[in-house]
Amino acid sequence: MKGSPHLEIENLQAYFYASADRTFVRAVTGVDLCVMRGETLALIGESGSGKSVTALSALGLLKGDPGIVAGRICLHTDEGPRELLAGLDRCVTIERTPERPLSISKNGPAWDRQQKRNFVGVRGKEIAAIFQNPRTAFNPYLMVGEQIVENIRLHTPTKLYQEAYDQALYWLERVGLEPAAERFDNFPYGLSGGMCQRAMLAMTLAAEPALLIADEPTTGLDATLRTAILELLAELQRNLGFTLLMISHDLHVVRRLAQRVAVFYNGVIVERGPSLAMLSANDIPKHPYTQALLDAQPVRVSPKPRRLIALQGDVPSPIGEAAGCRFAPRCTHAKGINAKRCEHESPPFFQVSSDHQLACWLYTDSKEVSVRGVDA
Amino acid sequence: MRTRYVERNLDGAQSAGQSFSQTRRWWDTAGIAFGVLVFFVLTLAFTASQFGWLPYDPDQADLDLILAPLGSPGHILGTDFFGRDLATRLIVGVNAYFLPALGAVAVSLTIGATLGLAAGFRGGPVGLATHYTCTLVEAIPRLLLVLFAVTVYQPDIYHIMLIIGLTGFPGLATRLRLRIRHLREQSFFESALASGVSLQTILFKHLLWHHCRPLFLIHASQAMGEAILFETSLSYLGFGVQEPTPSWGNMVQTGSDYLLQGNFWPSTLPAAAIAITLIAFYLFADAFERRAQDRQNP
Amino acid sequence: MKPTLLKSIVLVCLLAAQAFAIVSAAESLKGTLRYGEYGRPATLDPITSSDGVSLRAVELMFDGLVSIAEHQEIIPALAERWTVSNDGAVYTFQLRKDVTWHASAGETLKRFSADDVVFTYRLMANPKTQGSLKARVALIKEVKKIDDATVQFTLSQPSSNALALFSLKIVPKHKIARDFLTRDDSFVQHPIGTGPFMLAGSPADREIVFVANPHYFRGAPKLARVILKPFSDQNILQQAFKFNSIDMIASVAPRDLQELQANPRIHLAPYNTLSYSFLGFNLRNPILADKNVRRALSLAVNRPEILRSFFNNQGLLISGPFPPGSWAYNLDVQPLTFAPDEAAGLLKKAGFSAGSDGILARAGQRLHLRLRAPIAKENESTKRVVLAYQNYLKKIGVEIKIDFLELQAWNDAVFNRNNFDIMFGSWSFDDAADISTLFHSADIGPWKNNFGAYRNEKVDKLINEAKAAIDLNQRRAIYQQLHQLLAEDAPYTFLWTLTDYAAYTDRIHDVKIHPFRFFADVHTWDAIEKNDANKP
Amino acid sequence: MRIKRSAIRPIARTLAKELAFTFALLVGISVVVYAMLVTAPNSHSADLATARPAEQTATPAYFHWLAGLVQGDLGNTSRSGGLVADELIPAAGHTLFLIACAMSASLLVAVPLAVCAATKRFNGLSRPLLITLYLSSALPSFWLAYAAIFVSTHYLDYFPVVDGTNIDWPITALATAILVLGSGLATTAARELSSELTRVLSQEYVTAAVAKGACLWRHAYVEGLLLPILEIAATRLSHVIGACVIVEQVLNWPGLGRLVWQAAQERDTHLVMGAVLACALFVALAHLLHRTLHVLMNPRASHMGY
Repeated sequence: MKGSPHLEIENLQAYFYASADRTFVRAVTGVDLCVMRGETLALIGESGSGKSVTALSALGLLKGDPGIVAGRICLHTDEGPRELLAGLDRCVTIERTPERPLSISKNGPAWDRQQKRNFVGVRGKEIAAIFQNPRTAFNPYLMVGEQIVENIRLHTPTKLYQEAYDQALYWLERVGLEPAAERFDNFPYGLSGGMCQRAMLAMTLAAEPALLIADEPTTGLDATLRTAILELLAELQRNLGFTLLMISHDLHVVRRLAQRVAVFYNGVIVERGPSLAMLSANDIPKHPYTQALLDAQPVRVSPKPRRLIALQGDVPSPIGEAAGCRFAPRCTHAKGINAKRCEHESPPFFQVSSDHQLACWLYTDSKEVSVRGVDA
Repeated sequence: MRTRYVERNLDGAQSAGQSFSQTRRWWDTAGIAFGVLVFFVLTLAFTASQFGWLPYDPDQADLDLILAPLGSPGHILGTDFFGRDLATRLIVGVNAYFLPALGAVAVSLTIGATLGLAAGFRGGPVGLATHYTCTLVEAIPRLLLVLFAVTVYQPDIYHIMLIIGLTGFPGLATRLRLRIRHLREQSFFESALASGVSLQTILFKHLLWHHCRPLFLIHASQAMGEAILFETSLSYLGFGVQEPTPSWGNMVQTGSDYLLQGNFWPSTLPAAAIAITLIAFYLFADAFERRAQDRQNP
Repeated sequence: MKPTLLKSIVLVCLLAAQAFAIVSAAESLKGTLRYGEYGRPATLDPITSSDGVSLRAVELMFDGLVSIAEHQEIIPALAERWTVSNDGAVYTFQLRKDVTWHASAGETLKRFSADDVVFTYRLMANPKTQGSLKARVALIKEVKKIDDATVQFTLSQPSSNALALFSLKIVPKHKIARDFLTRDDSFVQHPIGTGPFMLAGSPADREIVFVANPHYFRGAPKLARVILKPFSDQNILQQAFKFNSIDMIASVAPRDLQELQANPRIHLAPYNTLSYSFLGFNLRNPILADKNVRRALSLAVNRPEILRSFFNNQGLLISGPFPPGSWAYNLDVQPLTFAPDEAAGLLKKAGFSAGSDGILARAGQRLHLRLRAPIAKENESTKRVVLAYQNYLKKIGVEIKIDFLELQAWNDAVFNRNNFDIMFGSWSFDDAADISTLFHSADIGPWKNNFGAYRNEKVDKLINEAKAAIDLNQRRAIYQQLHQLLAEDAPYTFLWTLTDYAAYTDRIHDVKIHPFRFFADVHTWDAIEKNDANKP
Repeated sequence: MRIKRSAIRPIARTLAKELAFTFALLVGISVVVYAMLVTAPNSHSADLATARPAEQTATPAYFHWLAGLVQGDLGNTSRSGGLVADELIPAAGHTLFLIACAMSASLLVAVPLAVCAATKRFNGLSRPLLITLYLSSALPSFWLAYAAIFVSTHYLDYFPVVDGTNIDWPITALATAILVLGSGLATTAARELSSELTRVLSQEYVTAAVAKGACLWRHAYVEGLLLPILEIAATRLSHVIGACVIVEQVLNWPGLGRLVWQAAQERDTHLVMGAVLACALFVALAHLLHRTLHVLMNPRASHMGY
């Protein structure tokens, strides 16, 4: 099974309508992504670049109007593939003609019902998630243990309370929360952030999910705890073999955990490839943005002292349409001869090695693989 | 139930037949506009009655034209049980609320602001004391308190309105306390103090004026509505504004004597006036509240 | 489609409820008279109660030694017959021997005897007793039991009309522990009497049920039960009557008369109470001390118009201080006419001239008067009259400021603090038509009836003479003189006496309403059931 | 609900605090009422407050009065001379019954409305209903009651007022009363509930619960429905009692409201005082009950101050 696709996302587009200005916020404009079974894929990028929107779309939890407007998400389960966005085209119509502005019409309630059908048996079992702030992700009115028991009884054959209780204790111990019986009775407010995230892992993994989405699981934690949690996550993944889709700002973390990386910038993926290759400072071709990310990263052991280079300029507003490369205004290479092309034409993906693609006009000599996105 | 989202044409040219999904924002604007309009009309009526710009003398009875129906010649809105012009009395009836109700609102705003500020800023025992005061005041039903006051003091309507004002503050105090406490938790004071602003400026200018202004407006419009309803209830019980001075409340009350016989205009008109005013105030408060929330967390 | 569905659901529910109500009502309504009152009775004993609702209910349960028939003749009640000594000072009553007190189930019947009569009168004379009727016993010097069936009263001074005093209701000695009665006595909560109906339950109940007294000495009542239903809203009371929730209302609001008259199912019974309405002047105000001003204010009011517009002409204009149904009323004195010009002339004569704002003024003082009116009951007609008065006076340049006060506050302002210029009120009289306290200068003071501080030596003298007069004719002559005098002197603007209408449905038969003791003949009334009794 | 043993102590401590608070509240109420009695210009009311003890200083007089109250001695009505308590208790029973009916009915309407509004479902049905409620809550309640009676008598041929006989089956009167009393309550409840629900539904823990495939309502109902409902019921009680004064007048409901109005007209200070104290007691007890349930249901409550 290993090596086969687990989650395929094709041309995902999600917009939000800013009613005040009557414009669309283009959260994600044509994302293509494939998560392989058993691997760890990291999504990196700045805030607002569309990582979380992509992850939430896979969970069917994206809120807002109109939300997902196009795309395909396919989840490969043991029973076969499942289209998680099935029926989207029936609920959404996109009209765009050169003389009229973009108009999207969406049957929200129908889509909600459709989503519900699409996700029967998926959430928690096939795809589970842990969130950035574990303390607000736990229900404050229920004991931590009760919530684990609930998850166990929902998703595993264990239905008896007592059995589920024992399993919950086992999982609590497994993630290092001891004494488990006491932790079971804790309310979320009674646990520290690190303990909460452990409990969260216990709860999520107790359901034995096939795919785990971890949305910046360590951002809210201290540096020391961060490592411990990541170690735990890595260890659990090794032993349980679930697929991990991780969102992170932290390139160190990504390098440590992820096999592959996808770099988001302003609603599109600009580069995807193996993490070790992409995130090391060697001479492998990189997207200028990835390079900029690396340059802004302090390096623990560096051969020679190096100045951190902050990226100049701001992320272009996701509001309104953008022609050309999204990164062009900030790109150091988009000067001179390239400038015109960078500013007016959207770059397609270019294959630089077997599993490494990037979208930049710098690499026009490489093989073009795909052109996607309504904006193209 | 399809919702249509249309982007603004970037050239600014609007194509024909566009429909917008924008409802809430529109409603909020409409609510605020409606509230302002009603307040404007009320002020106009108040001015008119102060300067005597009235179609008739509000006390002038025409015994031959008792209970004239709607649209009678000369009396567009008809006459009451005493042959007095209803339109005139509706206009003059505003007087009964304008000053007493505004007074009540002012009293409750002052007390509420002081207590809310103290409790939110200080917390601890002061917060407990404020909570106690608010709960105490809310524990005694206001109408019963007024009836009790009527029994022991025999107050007139101005004093009754004063009681209503004095007991109207808990809502504001509580909301203000929560708001200020929320700000305090966000290190609002520390950052302001650190930037060298004096405490007074922080309290009154930043806190009360910039952050809590919507709360005051919301409370004022709600309290105004409450005062009007109170006067109406008291009129029914016989303790409100007394004839011949018209108030909407006593107009509803005297008119309702004829309602069950089918003459429902004399009471329905002022009742509708009350309802429209109240709804305007409520909508205004609601819209304003949402606006304020949007501004705080867009 | 939706509203229809909703409406039909509501209808089905209501019909079910109604069906239930009919079934249970038909069961329980047999021989029952339900009458509605505006307001609850305070107490149901004859001594401490004073409001109209209570007094009507008291008629159901108690009797006096004598009773007063419709045209004010004295007829026997608990006393079979009586003798009066030649000097008119000693009254000896022979009591009936077949009268028993109400008894609850299991209690043995207790016979009514002379002891009860003596007890009652002594109780009334006791200064600790609360009550509004104590003036009745002021004249009685001594009461003495001769034997079980004979009582003798000695009056402190002979009186022509003394017999009427003995209509006082008798209370049972064996139920009252002390020799005085206040409202906290247990008897007040559980009163019993000798009358046609006895109280079942307590006066504090939401509805007060009286059941027939089978041992009533004038014959057992035909009605099995009488139920008093208090209402707190007069409009609702009228509606309840229209919708058969009650069978009788004691007094119909003038605005409902026409509608009820048109209803064939409803009978209206007019009765004239001995009462009249008036506007009283406070003569402490120097402006009103001037007789011309008072007369002018009276002449400026178009009383026939008010009577026509507001009361459907259901009343009679009066000219003087006696109710027109009374023997003392002087029919020769004509009611004042509506003469605004004459009024204006009188005011001019009194030194008033029109000011800049159209209001008359004298020596810089505007003719501005404060009128206080009660709004407790019947507030609507009071309101109309007072507002009309204000309008009439405005036309001749007199400014009236109206204060409506609830009854208690009004009583306090008028009778205690005398804080008013003009008051609107009405007097109700019993058969004695005694106006001596209203105009005698000795009755000026807090809580006294001459609230306007009216002082006229001639009137004082005539009142004193009338009190001393034994002969009814002589007394009538004096009263007629008094009537004329007061009509001219105008301490009040005498307005009118109104015809009250009782209304009852055709369930109730043989109704005879006593003008001022509503239920005096209730034992002859009857209720006949019809199948559709619950349909309006 | 399972309560952790170690949580019992803070909960008990919080409850004890709430009890003390309620006690202080009751004392405060009695002080307010007493102060009003003492400062009354009307000699009768002042007598009531000061007449009991031999010594005329204010403090002991208050305690004598309070001792009387605690023993249930509210004095006698000046109207009928009966004990105030005897009149108050049945009337209070009727009023509480009415309030209980009106509250449950309006919550029955308000909860689905709020859920619809918060989840943006069935807008076509819930919006007009909400607007109707809004409108009716802005109308003077006695006018509304009159209008209801008018409609009932003229179009349904039924007279929906308690006249005494049908008190034991006062379905129609109850329906009218609920309509009038409940419209305002339902409006407030629907508004507050829907804003609270909207807030709770966007909480991260609710999203997380959905993400793990659990039932949304199992996680959202405590904070989104139960606690706000409790809060609304406890805080609106005082308003509803006030509204009862009017409704009972019109519908002739033999409750506290009608009693207190009659007493106010007759300046029956004892009775009005008794009614005010009784209502305040109900409100204070409702407050205590609300706090107790809140502390039991919300594990964080015992760790929060004012």
